[in-house]
Amino acid sequence: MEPVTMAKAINLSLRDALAGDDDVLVFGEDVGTLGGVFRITDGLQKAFGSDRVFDTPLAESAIIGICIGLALRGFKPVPEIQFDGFIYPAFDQIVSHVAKYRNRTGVSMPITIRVPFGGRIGAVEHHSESPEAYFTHTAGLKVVAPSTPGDAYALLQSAIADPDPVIFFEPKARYYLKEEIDTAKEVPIGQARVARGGSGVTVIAYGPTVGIALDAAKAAEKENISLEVIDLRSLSPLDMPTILASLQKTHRAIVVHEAPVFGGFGGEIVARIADDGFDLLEAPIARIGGMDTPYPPARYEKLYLPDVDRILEAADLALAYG
Amino acid sequence: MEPVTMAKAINLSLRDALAGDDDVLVFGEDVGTLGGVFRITDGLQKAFGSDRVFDTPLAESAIIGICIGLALRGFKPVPEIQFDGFIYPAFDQIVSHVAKYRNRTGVSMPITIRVPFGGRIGAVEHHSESPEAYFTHTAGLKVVAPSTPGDAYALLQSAIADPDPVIFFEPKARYYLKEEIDTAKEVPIGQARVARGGSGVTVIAYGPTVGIALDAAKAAEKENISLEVIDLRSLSPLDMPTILASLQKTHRAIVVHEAPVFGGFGGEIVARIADDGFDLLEAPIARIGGMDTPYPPARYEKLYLPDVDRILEAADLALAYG
Amino acid sequence: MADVVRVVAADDPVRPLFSPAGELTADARGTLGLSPDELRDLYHKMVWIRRTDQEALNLQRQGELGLWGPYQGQEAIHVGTVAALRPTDWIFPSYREFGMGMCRGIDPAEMLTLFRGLSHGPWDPRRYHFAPLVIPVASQVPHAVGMAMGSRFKHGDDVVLSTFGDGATSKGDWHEAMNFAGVFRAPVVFLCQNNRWAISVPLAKQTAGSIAERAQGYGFPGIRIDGNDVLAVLAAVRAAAARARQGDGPYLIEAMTYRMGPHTTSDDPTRYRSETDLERWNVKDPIPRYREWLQGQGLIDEASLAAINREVETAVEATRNRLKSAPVPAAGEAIFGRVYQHPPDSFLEERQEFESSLESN
Amino acid sequence: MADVVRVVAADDPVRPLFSPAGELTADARGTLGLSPDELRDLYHKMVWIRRTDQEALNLQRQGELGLWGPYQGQEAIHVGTVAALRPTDWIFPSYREFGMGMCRGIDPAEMLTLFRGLSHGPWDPRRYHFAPLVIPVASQVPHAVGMAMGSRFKHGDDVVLSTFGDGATSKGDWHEAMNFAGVFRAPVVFLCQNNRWAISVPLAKQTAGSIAERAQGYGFPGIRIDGNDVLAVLAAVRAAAARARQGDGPYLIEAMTYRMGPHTTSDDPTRYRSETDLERWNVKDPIPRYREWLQGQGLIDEASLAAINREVETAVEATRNRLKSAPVPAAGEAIFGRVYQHPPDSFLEERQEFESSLESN
Ligand SMILES: Cc1ncc(C[n+]2csc(CCOP(=O)(O)OP(=O)(O)O)c2C)c(N)n1
Ligand SMILES: Cc1ncc(C[n+]2csc(CCOP(=O)(O)OP(=O)(O)O)c2C)c(N)n1
Ligand SMILES: [Mg+2]
Ligand SMILES: [Mg+2]
Repeated sequence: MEPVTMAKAINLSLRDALAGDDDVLVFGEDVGTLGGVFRITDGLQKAFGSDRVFDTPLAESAIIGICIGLALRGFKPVPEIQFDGFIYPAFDQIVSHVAKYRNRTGVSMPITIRVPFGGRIGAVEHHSESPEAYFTHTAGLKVVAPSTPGDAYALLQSAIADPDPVIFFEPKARYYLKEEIDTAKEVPIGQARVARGGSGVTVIAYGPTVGIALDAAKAAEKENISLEVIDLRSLSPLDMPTILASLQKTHRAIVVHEAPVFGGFGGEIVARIADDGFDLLEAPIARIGGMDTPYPPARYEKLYLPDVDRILEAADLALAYG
Repeated sequence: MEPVTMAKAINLSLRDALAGDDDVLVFGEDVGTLGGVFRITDGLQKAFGSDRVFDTPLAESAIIGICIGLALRGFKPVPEIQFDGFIYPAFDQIVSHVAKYRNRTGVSMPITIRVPFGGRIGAVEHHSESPEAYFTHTAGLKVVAPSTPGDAYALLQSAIADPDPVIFFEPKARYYLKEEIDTAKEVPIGQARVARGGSGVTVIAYGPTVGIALDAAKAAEKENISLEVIDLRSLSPLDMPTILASLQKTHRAIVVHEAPVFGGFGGEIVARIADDGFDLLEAPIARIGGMDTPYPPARYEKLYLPDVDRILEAADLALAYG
Repeated sequence: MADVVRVVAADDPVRPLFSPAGELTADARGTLGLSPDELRDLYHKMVWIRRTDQEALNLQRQGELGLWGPYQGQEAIHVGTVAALRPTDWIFPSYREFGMGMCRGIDPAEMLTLFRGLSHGPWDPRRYHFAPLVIPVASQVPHAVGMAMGSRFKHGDDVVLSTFGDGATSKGDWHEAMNFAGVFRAPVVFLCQNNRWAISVPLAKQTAGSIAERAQGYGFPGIRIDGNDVLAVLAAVRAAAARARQGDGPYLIEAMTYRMGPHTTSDDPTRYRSETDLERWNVKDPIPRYREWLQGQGLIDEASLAAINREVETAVEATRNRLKSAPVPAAGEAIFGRVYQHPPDSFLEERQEFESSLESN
Repeated sequence: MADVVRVVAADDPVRPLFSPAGELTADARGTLGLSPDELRDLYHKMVWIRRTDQEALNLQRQGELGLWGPYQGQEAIHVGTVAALRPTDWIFPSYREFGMGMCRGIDPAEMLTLFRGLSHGPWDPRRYHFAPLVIPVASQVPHAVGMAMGSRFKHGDDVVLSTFGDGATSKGDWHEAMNFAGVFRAPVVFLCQNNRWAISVPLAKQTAGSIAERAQGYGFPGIRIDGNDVLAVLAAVRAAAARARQGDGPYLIEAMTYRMGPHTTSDDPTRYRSETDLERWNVKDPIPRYREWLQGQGLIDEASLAAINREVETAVEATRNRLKSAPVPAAGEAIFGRVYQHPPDSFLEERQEFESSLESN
C-alpha cells in the first residue's frame, strides 16, 4: 500500500467500519457535505448516505447526547467534535452519561468520540487544547491517542469495535505525516508500544509528543545517550507492564505531554511509577509539558510546548542524578 | 462566639462579604427564597435584597456565564452550583472563559464558584462527586477546599477578596460539624495547615478526608504510630513547602481523597513529592481514594470511600517498607 | 427571506381536540374510543401509583428509603401518557416518573431499590422501553431524540416520548435536543410536566415566556393542555404520537399540573409557598376529578371503587414486602460489576483487591 | 392556565418600522433623523471595513496573518449596529465582528494581532465597551446578559448588544442566555447575523424553525429584518435599544444577510455551495445598494465617493504598516503576564524559570 497520511488512515478506518457494520454512524459539525474541517470524513457521506454520515446543528452537548439514545437502539455512534476546545460544552453528557450509562443500566455504550487535539498548528484560541486529563480521570471511559497513521487506523478499529465508550484523541499536528500502513495489524486498547529501544532513560509520550521524543532520541544518540521512547497509545487503561519493563532497564524516566503539567496526566504516570517501580527509580521523573497557563497565542506555542531541548536537558539531569 | 457549623460559618462569611462590599452578588438555584438546599444562603436575600441575592432559572452554564459580564461590570459574583454533579454543564464557561478571560483581556475575574462536594451523605447519583481534579488541571483557576468551620469562613473571605477566579469546594458531609470560629483569623489561598503534628508518616488530605485522616491518626497513636496530618486547604496553588517540611521529618506519605485515584489530584501531589522530595522518600506514597468507578449507590459508599482502616494499612506498609 | 417552515393547522392533529384554554373538548372526549374497562383501568392505575407514592413516602420516613420524590398531583400525566403509547414506544423519563415506570410494568419494588441506595437503575431499559430515571435535569432529552433519530434510521414504526419538568426547559440541553428533533424530523413527542415549581423556584422566575409556544421556533407545533385530566393527556399524547409515527415529526405538549408534595423528602415547601396555592390545586386533583367523571358517566360504582382500593392495598403491601426482602447485591458486583463490558485488566485487579480486602475484614 | 406573558404590539417599537417582509418602510426611513454627514459616514465606514477585510485577506495570503475570517456582505450590520448605539453601550461580539470593533474606535492593526498570533485579544474591553472576540460559538451570549443584568442592578442607563450567528442559535448557551434575559428583564438587544451558513452547514440544516419567532418563547419580541440595509439595521437596533433602555427588557433582531466569502481562510466553500447562490446575494450587496440610495437621494456625488476611497486607502495602508511594525511582546509576558492578577508563588517561579531558560538559549 502507498504511504498514507494519518488523516487518510483515519478516513480509511471510518470507511471500513461503516462498510463492515451497518450500525456504525458518523456525524458531527461539517462532517457530511464538507467532509470535515480536516477532511477526515471526506467522501463518507457520498459512500454511505446521509442516514449514516450526517451533519448536525452546531451543538456539542446534543451531538454527544444523541449517542446515548442511538446506542440504546443498537447503533455504534462515532461522533466528531470539531476541535479539542469545543468538547467542553459536551462535558456533562460525557461525564454524567456516556461514562456512567452502562453502570446505571447494564446496557453497553459502544460510542467512539473522535477529537482532534493538541497544538503546533498556529491556530487561534481554543484550537490547540490538550484536554485528555479531564477524561482519563473519568471512570467508565477509555482514552486513546495514536501517534502514527498505522496506529490511528488500527486503534480506531479497536475503539469502534469496543463495547465501551472511547475518547479517541487525534494529534492534529500529525494529520499529514505519511507512513505505509498495514490494515490487518491489530492494536488493542491498553497496549503501549516501544517506539524506539534504548537503555539510558525512558521517555514516555503519546499523540503529538511521540515525534518530539523520537527526535530527541535521535539527537541524544549523537551524544551517546540512549533514550527508549514509549508511545502509550492508550492512556486509560494505562499499560504499566510496558512502562515498568522499560524502567527495569533504564531506571530513569521522563514524561512528555502538551497539556499543562499541573494536574495533568503525567502526574498519574509518575505516581504509578513511583509506586509500582519505587525501587527501580534512580532519579526523579521529570514531567515536560505545556506551561501552567492557558494555551498562548500561536507565535509563542513553540516556546510553550515540549521540545527536543527540554527533553535532552531532562535526560541529562536524570543521568547525572545521584 | 458560640460554636457554629460549617454551614453557618459559610453563611456568615457570605453575609460579611455582602455587607462589606456592595459589588458582591450571591445567586444560583434556590439560593434566594429557600436559602439554598443546604440553607447556606439562609436569610441573605432578606438581608440584602433580591438584586444582591437571587434565584436563577435552572441553567448552570448561564449561572457561570453571566459572571463574566457581571465581573466586567465590576461585580464580584459568588454563584452557587447546587451539587458537585451539576457543575459539568458549566464546564465550558469555567474552562473557556472564567479561567481564560483575564489572560484574553487583562480584566480580572473576581468570581468565586461555591460547590458542595463529596460523598458520605447517602444520596442518589450525581450528588456525591469529587470533581476537583478537573479544575486543578485548569490553568487560570484557583481551587480550595476547607475542612473546618473556621477555615471555611476565612478561606471564603480570601476567595471572594481574591481578584482571580476561585472554585470553592465545600465538603458537604462536614456541613454540620461544629467548632468555635475566629472571624478575624486569615487563611490566605495557598497555605496548607498541619492539622496534627506527627513524625511517622505524613497523611495529606483535604476537605472531606481531613476528618478521616485525623481519626486515623488518633487510632494509630494507640498503636504507637505517629501520623502527621496535613490539611491542604488550597489545592491550586499547592503548598509544597509545608508538604516537604513534613516529609523532612517523616520520609513517608499517604495521600487521601474521595475522588477516584486514577488521574486524580493525588497524582499531582505524589508526582511533586517524588520530584522535589525524591531523596527524602523512604517508601512509595500510597494514594487512597475512591475506586476507579462511578460513585456507587449509597449503600456501598462507605466501602468505596477512604476510611481509617485503609489509611492505617497504608501507614503500616509505609513504615514497614524497605 | 420567507423561508420559515410554518407549521400549519393541517399538520396539527392535537389542537382541534382542545379548547383554546387547553381543555379536551366534549367531542374529542367522546371519540376516544376507550372501552369501559379501559376507562376504569386508567382510574385504577392512578389510584395505584398514588398509593405507591404515599407508601414510598412512609418508607422514607421509616428509614427504608434514603430519599423520595413524590409525584402526587401528576398521576393523570403518568397514566395517560403510558396508555396513549404502544409498549414498544420508548419513554425517556426524568427522575419523577416512577408512576410511568409502574404503568410500563416495571416492578415498583425493583425501582425503589434506587431510592433505597441499592442501585442506580436496576431494570433493563430495553425490556420495558423505559429509559433509566435521570437526575441531571434535562440531560435525558437529547437521549430521547437520539433514540427517535435511530427509529427513523431503522425505519421503525415506534415513537419516543421525552418527558421533563418546567425547570428543565431552561437548560441548554433541552434546547439543543428540541432543535435537533426539528431538523431531523425525529418521531418524538416532548411532554413538559409543568408542575409550576422547580424545587423552590416558581414558574414565573423560571421563564418569562411560554413553553408550549417555543415549539414553533423549532419548526413543529406545541400546545398547552390541562395535565390534570387523564383523558386530555391520553388524547394529546396519542394524537401527537400518531403524527410522529406517520413521519410528520416532533410535537411539544405542555401539560399544566401542580406538584402537590414537597420537591423531595429533603425539601420543606413551607419555606417558599403558601397553603392557599395548594388548596387551589387540590380542587383539580386528577384522581377525584376523574372518579367523579366516571361516576357521572355511570362507568364505575361503589363496589368497583372498593374493589380497586382493595386490589391496590394488596399490591402496595406486596411491593413493600418485596422491597424489604430484596437481596442486597454483593459490594464488588454493585460497585464494579457494570462499569465496563470489556473491563481492562487493571480494573479487574482493582476489583479483585477490593473483594479480597472485604473478605479479610 | 392563562399566565403566559404576552408581548403586545404596544411593547414593540421595532415592528411598526418594518414591512411584514422585514424591509424598513419608507416612512420609517424618512424619520431616522440622520444628517447628510451621518448618512455619508455610514457609507464611509462600510467601505472602510470592507477594504480592511480585503486587506486582511491579502495579509493572510502573504503569511502576515495566521487566519482570517472575512465578514464581506455583513458590513451593513457591523456599521448600522454601532451607529445605533451609544459609545457606552456594551457590545459582545462573536469572532466575526471585526468591523464593529473598528467602528468602536479600536485600532484594526491592534485587533489584527489576534489573527497574527500575537495576542488573544489585545484591547481593554472596558475602554471601548467592546468585549473580546470570542471563539466558542454562542458562549459569549450569557456574558452579554450578565452585563445587562449588572446594568440593571447598578441602575445604569446603558444597554447591551449581543451578537451571534445563525449557527450559534443551536447552542444551549444561547437558549439559557435568552431565557435569563427574559426572566431578569435585562436591557439587552440580541442581534442574530443570519448569514445562512455555519461553515458548511446551511440554515435549513441548522434549524427547522424560525429564529426571530423564538423570542416569544422567552417573553419578549423578535423580528426578522433585512440585514443588508444599513438603515434598517440602524433603525431596528436603535428602537430595540431605546426600549431596553427604558426598562422594557430584551429584544431579538434576526438580520438576514449572507456570508459572501469563505468561513475563514482555511475554508473552501466550493465544496458545499454553488456560485449561483452567491450571485443572488451579490445583488443585495449592502455597499452598492446603499451607495445607489445615497446617490438617488442626492446625498453623495462622485467627488465625495472618490474622497472616501482615497481616505480609506490611506487608512488601510497605515493599518498595514502599523501591523507589520507592531512589536512582538516578550514571550514571558505573552505567556504568563495576564493569567492572574495575584499570581501564586509557584506560578511566578515557573515564569522565572521559563524566562531564564530563554536567556540561556
Ligand atoms: C443539572 C441539574 N441542576 C440542578 C439539579 C438539582 N435539582 C433537582 S430537581 C430540580 C428542579 C427541577 O424542576 P423541574 O424540571 O420543574 O422538575 P420537577 O422537580 O418539578 O419535576 C433541581 C434544581 C439537577 N438535578 N440537575
Ligand atoms: C462551540 C463551538 N463549536 C464549534 C466551533 C467551530 N466553528 C467555528 S465557527 C462555526 C460556525 C458558526 O456559524 P455561525 O454561528 O452561523 O456564525 P458565522 O460563522 O456564520 O458568522 C463553527 C462550527 C466553535 N468555534 N465553537
Ligand atoms: Mg417542575
Ligand atoms: Mg452563520
